[in-house]
Amino acid sequence: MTSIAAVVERAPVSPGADPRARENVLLLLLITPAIVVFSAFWLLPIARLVALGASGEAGIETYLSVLTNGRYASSLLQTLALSGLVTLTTLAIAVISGLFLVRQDFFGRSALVAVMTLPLAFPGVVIGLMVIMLGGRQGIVGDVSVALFGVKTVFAYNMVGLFVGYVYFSIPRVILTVMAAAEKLDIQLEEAARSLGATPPMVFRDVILPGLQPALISSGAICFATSMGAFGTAFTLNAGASVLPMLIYTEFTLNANIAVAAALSVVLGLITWAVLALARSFAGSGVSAAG
Amino acid sequence: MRHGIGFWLQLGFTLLVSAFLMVPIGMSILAGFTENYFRGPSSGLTTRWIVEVWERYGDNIFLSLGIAASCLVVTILIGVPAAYVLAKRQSRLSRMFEELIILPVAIPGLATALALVMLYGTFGGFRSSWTFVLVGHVLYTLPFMVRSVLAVLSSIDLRTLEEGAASLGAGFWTRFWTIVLPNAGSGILAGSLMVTTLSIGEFNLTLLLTTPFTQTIPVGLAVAYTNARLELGSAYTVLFFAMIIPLLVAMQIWGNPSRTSTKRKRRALEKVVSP
Amino acid sequence: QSTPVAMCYSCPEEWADWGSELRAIKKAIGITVPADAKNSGQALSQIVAERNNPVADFANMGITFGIQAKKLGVTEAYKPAHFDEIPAELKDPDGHWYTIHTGAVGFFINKDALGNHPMPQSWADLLKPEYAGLVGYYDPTSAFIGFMSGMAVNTALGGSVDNFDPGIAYFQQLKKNAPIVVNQSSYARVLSGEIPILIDADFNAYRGKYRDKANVDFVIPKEGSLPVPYVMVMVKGAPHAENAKKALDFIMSDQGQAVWGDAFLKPIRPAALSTEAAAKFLPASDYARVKSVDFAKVAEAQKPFAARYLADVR
Amino acid sequence: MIRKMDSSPIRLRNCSKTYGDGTIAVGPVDIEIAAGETVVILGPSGCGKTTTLRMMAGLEMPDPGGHVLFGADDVTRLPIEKRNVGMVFQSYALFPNLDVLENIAYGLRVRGIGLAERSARAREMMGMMRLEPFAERRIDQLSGGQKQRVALARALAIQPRALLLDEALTALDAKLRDTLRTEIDVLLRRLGITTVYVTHDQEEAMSLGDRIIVMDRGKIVQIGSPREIYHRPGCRFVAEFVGTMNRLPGEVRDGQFVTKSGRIPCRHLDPDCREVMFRPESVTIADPAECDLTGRVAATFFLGDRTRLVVDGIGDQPVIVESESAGEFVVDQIVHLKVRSAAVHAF
Amino acid sequence: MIRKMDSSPIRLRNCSKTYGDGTIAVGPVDIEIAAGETVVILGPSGCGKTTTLRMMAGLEMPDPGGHVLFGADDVTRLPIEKRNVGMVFQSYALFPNLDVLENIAYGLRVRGIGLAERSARAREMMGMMRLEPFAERRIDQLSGGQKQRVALARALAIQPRALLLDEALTALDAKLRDTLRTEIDVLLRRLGITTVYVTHDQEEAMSLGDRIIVMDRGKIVQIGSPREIYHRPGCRFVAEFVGTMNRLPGEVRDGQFVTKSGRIPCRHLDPDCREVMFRPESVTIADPAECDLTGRVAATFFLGDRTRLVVDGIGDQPVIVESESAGEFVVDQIVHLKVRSAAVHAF
Ligand SMILES: Nc1ncnc2c1ncn2[C@@H]1O[C@H](COP(=O)(O)OP(=O)(O)OP(=O)(O)O)[C@@H](O)[C@H]1O
Ligand SMILES: Nc1ncnc2c1ncn2[C@@H]1O[C@H](COP(=O)(O)OP(=O)(O)OP(=O)(O)O)[C@@H](O)[C@H]1O
Ligand SMILES: [Mg+2]
Ligand SMILES: [Mg+2]
Repeated sequence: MTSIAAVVERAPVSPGADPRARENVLLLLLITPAIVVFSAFWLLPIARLVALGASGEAGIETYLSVLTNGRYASSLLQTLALSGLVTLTTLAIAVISGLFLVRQDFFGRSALVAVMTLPLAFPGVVIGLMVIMLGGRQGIVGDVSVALFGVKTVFAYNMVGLFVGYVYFSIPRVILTVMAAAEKLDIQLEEAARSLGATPPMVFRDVILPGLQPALISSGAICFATSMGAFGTAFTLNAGASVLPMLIYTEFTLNANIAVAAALSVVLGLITWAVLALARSFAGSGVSAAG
Repeated sequence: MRHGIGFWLQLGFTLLVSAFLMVPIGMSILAGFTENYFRGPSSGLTTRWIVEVWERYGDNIFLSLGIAASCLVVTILIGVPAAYVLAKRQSRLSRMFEELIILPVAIPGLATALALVMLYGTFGGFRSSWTFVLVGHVLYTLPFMVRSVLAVLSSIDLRTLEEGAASLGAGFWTRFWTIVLPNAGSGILAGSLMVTTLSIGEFNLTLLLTTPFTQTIPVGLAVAYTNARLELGSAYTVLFFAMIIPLLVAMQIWGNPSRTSTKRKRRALEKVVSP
Repeated sequence: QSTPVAMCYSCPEEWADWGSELRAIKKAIGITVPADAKNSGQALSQIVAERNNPVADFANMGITFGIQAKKLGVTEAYKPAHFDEIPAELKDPDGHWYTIHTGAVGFFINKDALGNHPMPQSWADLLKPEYAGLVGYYDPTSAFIGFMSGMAVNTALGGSVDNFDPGIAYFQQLKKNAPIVVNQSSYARVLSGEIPILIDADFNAYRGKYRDKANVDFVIPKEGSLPVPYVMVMVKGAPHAENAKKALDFIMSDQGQAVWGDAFLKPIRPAALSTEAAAKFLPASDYARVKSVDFAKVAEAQKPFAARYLADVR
Repeated sequence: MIRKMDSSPIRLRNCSKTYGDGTIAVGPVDIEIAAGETVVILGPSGCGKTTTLRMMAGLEMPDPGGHVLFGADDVTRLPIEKRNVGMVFQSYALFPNLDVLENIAYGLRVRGIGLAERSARAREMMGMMRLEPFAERRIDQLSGGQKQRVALARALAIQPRALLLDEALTALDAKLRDTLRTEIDVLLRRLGITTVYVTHDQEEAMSLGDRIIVMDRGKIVQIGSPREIYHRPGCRFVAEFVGTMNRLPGEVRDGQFVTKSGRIPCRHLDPDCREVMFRPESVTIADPAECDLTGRVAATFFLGDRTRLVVDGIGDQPVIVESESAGEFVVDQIVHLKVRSAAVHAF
Repeated sequence: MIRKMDSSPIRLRNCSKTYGDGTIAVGPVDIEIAAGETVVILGPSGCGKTTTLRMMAGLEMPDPGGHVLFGADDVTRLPIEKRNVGMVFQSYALFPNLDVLENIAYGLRVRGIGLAERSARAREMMGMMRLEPFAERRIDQLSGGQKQRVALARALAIQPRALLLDEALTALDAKLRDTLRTEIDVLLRRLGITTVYVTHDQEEAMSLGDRIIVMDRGKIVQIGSPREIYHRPGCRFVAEFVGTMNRLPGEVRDGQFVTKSGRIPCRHLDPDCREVMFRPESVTIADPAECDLTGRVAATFFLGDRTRLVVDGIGDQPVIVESESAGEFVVDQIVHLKVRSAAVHAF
């Protein structure tokens, strides 16, 4: 695109010109709609949002309040901790089941794969209902715990509920990435390690995990970013304003505290973006929020 | 003894995870058809909740479908050409653009929605029309279309194919229509499934963009969950599943452009024949 | 649009039977008003955010929010039919806000979900460990009913609009019972047993008991409680102002007010309450514990109370 | 520096392999490889070479009844990690997360050998393979030939009982393959390690093997020295697979093989023979007077040290002739050929 | 059926190519190719072969000052789609969305030729290439060799003014490459089309080209017939790149080249010469009495029709000897070599 822009400036389009120049103009034409839509509806509004964040009574310090205000800071910390935990749990599940599903061939395998990836595009609100079904007052876990211990376990409406919900919607995404990576693992590497005397745990540690590492980093980063921004589940579970997106929503809709909401959004966006960027620098390209 | 203990342990674990994913779906479907969920299925099965949802929220469903279809058209119209350009010109700027368009997905949807409301909320009828929701959905789904088309185009050595066509006398547009688009087909299909599915299910962005007149399914679901009987919310969920699960299944079949139907065979072969 | 419409914020399908009211509006005057699930606080914020390009025409909110809305200058004065019949302390003299019905704060209890536990009778009962995980209340910083719940317990336990200590202490203690704090109207979740005890308005409980025939009941706590007047405001610059006025007039009409009565609210025009509806309320002796207050002062207390709550409870 | 290694003879007894999906990849085969010998398994794609090698390695179990013996030990049920064999894969299978030194030392590391000793031993291997300058390189910073040498060094570092190579040079370009083939050959001979080398390239097989095992569709069709395989192919398949063969249809009459364009004097043929075969180098350009066959040059290829003629009009397929004579042939020229009759095969 | 095609001579005049990032891929070159001639551009990877070909095709524009001429037309600024050249790519670049027939007919389709006529012409091409049975096949259902032939048919179907092939056979395996090389050669000669063939494989270059252009680091280092290139390499680079060369250090004394293990009589050498080169086939195994050099066999490779000896102890690198004699040499045997002195090169 450098070349597109440069060429458009430099070279008038005439039949005798470099054939490439004409092509560059056509290409520029093709990408223009996307650029226009994106600039008008995302870049511009976001720029305005960043400005809004500094427009409140506290001015630019609104941004700092995210760290200095105890409630905001603790919410941020909670969100970070929750997302981190969700990421690690999901990765562990995905590695165990993903490797299993890729490596083993048995009756019902593809059905299991379908099951594991089915909730891929469930919106957060629906996940909320799933958590209620699992851990609500009438949830299956409560029923089982009453039957077993005589105590009703209800976790849907606290952090545990959020954790369960986030793991629920992270599993399909992460497992897909891990399975794709596992499929590309070079079996010969494992055979080579074994031929050199490595036992199965050593093969896992020295060959499989390093082989999966880029996929784990990238899908982990996506999982983390999604958890940071997830909102529907928290909304459905009504888990107060304990996670940052809920807090932003509350600040905006309840307290009409638009500057703070904007500032919090920008900070949240920056953190997620930074995590993704960091992961990319470790794992190479391919780290994006693609599902 | 074909399988060792490790196999059974992993199978058990995987089944447990599947149960974790599937049981609540089953329960919510059951709830959607139960007279009184608190008393359980013994209170009788009924379709009255479904009927009530249809009466109450039928509009949401049609609105969501309309928005998803429009979103699909827009992302194809602007996303496919963009993906083609990105596939053809690998420069720092094009990579930057690729990065940028992912941001609405990467950063929390609430931020994007807030930004849209703050900047365009004051534009006459735009704010209260469904196109306002559409804009959000286009931003959110565009990268999926672009990436899936781009993935296919990058995997087919587009440059050489086009050079081949050019050597046979095909100009820019001829190449675009006869070579580029047909070969991007699987990517467009995969992207389309993704875009439709995501648009139907989008909530994070949508909540702030809707008005009571432009409520989409997930927003309606959220209201039903917090506001209405569990049975009603579940019945609504059943309708939602009925729409989204076929799409998800289609996505598993056609959604991954790099996987072919002979994948299994190939895998078996790859075990012995080196890559 | 072919059919005439008006937009209301905070008219939830399942709250105070707005569903029936909206259907009655549609039937009587042909204006479509979609249900909207925001609570009072959300509605006000949204109206403020949209002040340059209003989306809503009118809104239903708790009285204190109505008072605030006027202060923020987002309301339009409108005196609907029968405006004069509204008691002076329950309306703005110019009609920026005016009460359409009232209720009272108490415990909305699902007896099935309560299991073997006895019905709680007092604010103090809710603190007992046996109610752990069974109690829910509306977020006092957000929903009007939530704020009024907070003020009710605060007043009942000896606090005032200047002294929040008893109320705040109460919520701190209640935390041990892991209460479910909700934002949106949660009528259905009590009915489904998801929330066995919800600090809520009386009319929701009656509706569950009589209309939906659920095994639910309402208790006005021993230590006392407060009323919850709900007001309508018309949004400044409403896009469908004419339709909105017609709808607001209808809400104050005999027919409109009767809907509230049938939904077990106390309509602001008492005449609209049928005798059979009146018979289903708790006895007057119980309602004697519901003491009215100066809502202007209560409105003043809203921000500081929310701040205390955020700082000390959450 | 370079020690002779202790190495085992390898025996496959009655080994067949049926895959899960029912494919019989290898019919029952018996193979004996002496200690220190280099044996090449040669055959077309899919004939079961890799499967055979993998049974030796312990990566596949033979069907019941089959046995794999290393010397006197029956290792049939021993997994590869306990067999102490060195393997070299076509794609090298080097660990991308380790550098060259770490790759070579990996087998020693999993054996629990201390850092100092394993570095020393790995460096010794690197010396042998002339890899010292690359010790700290990442794998993707190596050329194909260097990777190949690392793979070999890694396999040898554990002092395996046998070395198994699967198409180990196929991924390299022709010139490099040639060089490395020489290197490997010299090295294996010095180390005296039992080696099994799998390839579908007959040139490679002939230049590396003490003996060649030719396989076809899961069966062994000939075992012999390269010379035997080349000069005395046991069947038509081997004759055609190894080297270039000309085919000529015709019939036997009066001790001569009569074709449409001439006759080849051949006493040893079966009277029913309908087709004969001979190699390009068994044909010479002759005087018209004493020629056997006459044809027309369709193409000439200058190969540097030789010239290849493609001659039309003799049989139904062109006859390939190779001659060292620098004589210049032009297309469409008529040539006269004489076939060395002792080198004529028929099956 | 097969017609001679109208084809143009091609000329590059003062063409150089500098890429956007400053890489000078091709220094200014001048090339003249006669109509109907087959020219091979040969050189190591990265030397600029592809770039040169792409300038001819119109896929790259030469730097200012360079000109590409097709006959009398200056086509420098004409994009490829207007040049009417046939191209065959290493990866074939067949259109996966079209079947074989449609691929071959594509060039006719974009020229607006009606369905009936273009099918007829495409089928004619398929006949020529023996592709009839595959007309309706999808591209991914073809073997490598079939794809190759489709690519060629597609390029020829438009009756191009010139045919440009970039490493067109590299992706195939050795045996198939050999066969196709013959086919292509026969075909090109019949069609009489101007052909430029790019390869890094010297064997391919020698067998296909009327003339070979050897390139090194963006420059042309020699142009000549295959024989010239092989027997009279113009510089050290060409000598080493084409065929196998032995190198021997030493010095000239009394009209002889003296090395550490013997002396080669050589009258024509420069007295300052410190190294000589000669090809394996210029060496013969000789009697000890009349030998020039003496060494020890390090390895032997039976190549079917020849045997290759790797001989140590003569120079600092082993000397490669090829002999047709079936004599069996064993490793460590002492051999005596005689070098044909006319074939000794020095640079
Ligand atoms: N895991 C497997 N499952 C089923 N069939 C297999 C498997 N591995 C190999 N085969 C089949 O077994 C036969 C022999 O395969 P093998 O890999 O041993 O052949 P090969 O001689 O090594 O071929 P190549 O030269 O192509 O590597 C082939 O027909 C192959 O398709
Ligand atoms: N688009 C480009 N931008 C920058 N440099 C390039 C480009 N294309 C080629 N080069 C460089 O130009 C030089 C010549 O490249 P070219 O592709 O012509 O070589 P080649 O002889 O065809 O090599 P190979 O045998 O590997 O195909 C190389 O150094 C290459 O890295
Ligand atoms: Mg194999
Ligand atoms: Mg090239």
